[in-house]
Amino acid sequence: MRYLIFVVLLAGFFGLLSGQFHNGFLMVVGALCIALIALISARMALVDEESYPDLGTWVRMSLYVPYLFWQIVLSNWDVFKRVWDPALPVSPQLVRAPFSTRTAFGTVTFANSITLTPGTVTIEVLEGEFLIHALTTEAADGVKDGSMEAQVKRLEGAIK
Amino acid sequence: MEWNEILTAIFLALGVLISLTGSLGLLRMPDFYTRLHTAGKSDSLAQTFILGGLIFVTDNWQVAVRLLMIILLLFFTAPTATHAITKAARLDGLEPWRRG
Amino acid sequence: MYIAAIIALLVGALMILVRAILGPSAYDRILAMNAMGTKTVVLVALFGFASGRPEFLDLAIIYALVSFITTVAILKYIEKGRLD
Amino acid sequence: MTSLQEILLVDSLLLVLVTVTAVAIIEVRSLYAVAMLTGVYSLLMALVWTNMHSMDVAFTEAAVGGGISTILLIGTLVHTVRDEKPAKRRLHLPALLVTVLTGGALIYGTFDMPDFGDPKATIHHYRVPEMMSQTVAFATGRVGKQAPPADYQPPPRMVPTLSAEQLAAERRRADERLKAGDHGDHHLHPADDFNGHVPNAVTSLLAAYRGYDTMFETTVIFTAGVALLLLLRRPRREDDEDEPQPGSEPLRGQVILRVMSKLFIPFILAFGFYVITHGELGPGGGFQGGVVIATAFILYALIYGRPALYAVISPGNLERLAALGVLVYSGVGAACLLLGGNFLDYAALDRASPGDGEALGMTLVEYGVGITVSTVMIIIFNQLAEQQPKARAS
Repeated sequence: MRYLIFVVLLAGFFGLLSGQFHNGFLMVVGALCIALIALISARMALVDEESYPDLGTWVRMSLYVPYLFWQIVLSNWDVFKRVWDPALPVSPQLVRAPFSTRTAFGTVTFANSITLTPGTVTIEVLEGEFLIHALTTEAADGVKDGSMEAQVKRLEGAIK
Repeated sequence: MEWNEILTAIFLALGVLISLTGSLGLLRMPDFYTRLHTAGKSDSLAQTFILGGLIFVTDNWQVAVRLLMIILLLFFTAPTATHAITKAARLDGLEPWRRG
Repeated sequence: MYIAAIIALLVGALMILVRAILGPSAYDRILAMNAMGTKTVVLVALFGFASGRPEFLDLAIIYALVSFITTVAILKYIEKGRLD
Repeated sequence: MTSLQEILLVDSLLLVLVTVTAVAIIEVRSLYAVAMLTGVYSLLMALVWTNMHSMDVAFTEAAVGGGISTILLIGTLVHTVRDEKPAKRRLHLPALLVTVLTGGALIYGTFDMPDFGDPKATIHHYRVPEMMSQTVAFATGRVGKQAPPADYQPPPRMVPTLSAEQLAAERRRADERLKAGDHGDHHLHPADDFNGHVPNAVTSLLAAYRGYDTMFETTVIFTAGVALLLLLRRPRREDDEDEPQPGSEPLRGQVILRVMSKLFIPFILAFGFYVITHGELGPGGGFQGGVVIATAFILYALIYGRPALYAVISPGNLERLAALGVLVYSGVGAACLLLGGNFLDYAALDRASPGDGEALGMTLVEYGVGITVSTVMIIIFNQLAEQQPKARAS
């Protein structure tokens, strides 16, 4: 099942790039390429629950992305104001923020979301907590209040 | 100008403004860790605006798909790259700057 | 419109370049290189649209896909002192 | 449309950026910083090529400069030190003289060149209008050969293989099919000249017109790989296997990098294969695609360690594949010869439909190039990574 999603994703990527659906020759070559990539990926053991989660997660991802995008816009506005401010009002600090995501994919999504929102960068993923560099105190508090974590947990879905 | 060109122009202007802010931040911020905040991330929003804005002026689905693809890919790879640099810097013993 | 955006972004690239040359630490330079990579993606797309040949976008995809590998290599070099 | 002044402004900005970076690369003493600045330089050069519309060169610059060259530079840093020795600064008069003279001669040479953007320049006549008109990708919605501009006169030395009537009939047929909605099948165009079937003029130049040249370029890359193996390979000993090599274990505690690379390696591979497969349709081809594929393998080696890479593909197989790529290229040439054509005359592969033959031949050749380039890149990375870092200890 996981492998099927993987191959569909890969074939979709290749097909969208190519777009030559009427050209039989290129379609055959494309199918051979997909098969070869699937073989290489199997040999490398790339396809597992860490990187290619179940279908449900991908579906819920489409809800998560708009939320994340809005967060990015909001915090960009904050950084925007500070960069143009002559006084440069920043108070950088290192903070540790606990996380309780269960899956590796969820943890990575969470960590990357923190990095994507300006004002906070995930430096390290430790046991059960992130080491975060925050540009301002407000940004640091923003991570710890847990609203983004709740969204990521929704992305992970029910416990299996 | 057609409506879609105006829309694109607005998006481009927004994107360029954000991008310039990021570049300015890269110059103004006091140390590496603070520069990260402006450089890597403002750019990811800026490229979303610029590439997203370009979608309005193309009537070719393959171009639109490529633009969307680039936006999506950068949303995955940009934070990964930022994380890798930061971690390398920390391992190398670069200390964060503190005010005062 | 496109040209105006390109010129503005090139000015931004100049600022990044100043940071890349000033440093002071190697990581500032890596960061500048990374920022320049994102700029290049956008600029390539804009060049393509400005000249009416949007197939330039394939080039932007390459950068979007592979540019983060350099940073992985740097991390590995710092952590292990070697690349394998 | 964009005016000449705007283009000049963009060009001058790019020139300033590139020059400043180049000077910085020479001046900065930290090799680590130089590696990064080289990356910036390569990014800027890709922009310069893009600005000049030389897509394939920009593509190569992107594929090589975007990932692999900086990695290889860092690999070189492993074997040396992080800082250059401070150089003695003194004026070397003969060197200055030679540089000034060469620069002056080059600038003097540009006086003979046509003005920038001059429509009367030779480059805008001769074969170029026809070739440009067939370099159309998906952007126009009409993949395949387009008719040359209405006022275009083919140069007298070029004799089409079909007569004028045959050519006109073929063109009419193609246009009818296009009108009927049969877009993009680039094989329906007539074999009126050496590159009548390949939308990307650069690929047809490289693979057909300059096919020998490209074949020997592939051989040069193969030779470079062999030479590097001979120079850098550690002598293998019997007890080498069970002795754990320092630093060869995977990166630990890197959940982000591990998950993301697992997610991305297949897509990088897919993009590399796409570039090779569609080399005749859009920018790119075997060289660029091969480098992208190699990047995916190198990323795997970076995350999981080189032994893991060897478990996926053994060094011996890598070397065999590198040779196989050259063999594929020359083999296609030989097949054309056996089927009654000239060496690398792809039309001979499919007499009934020469266009399909050319498409098949070029795709095969691109794959040959791609196999050699990607495996040689991986070999270079492996050899750089393998040697013990001696210089660093001192």
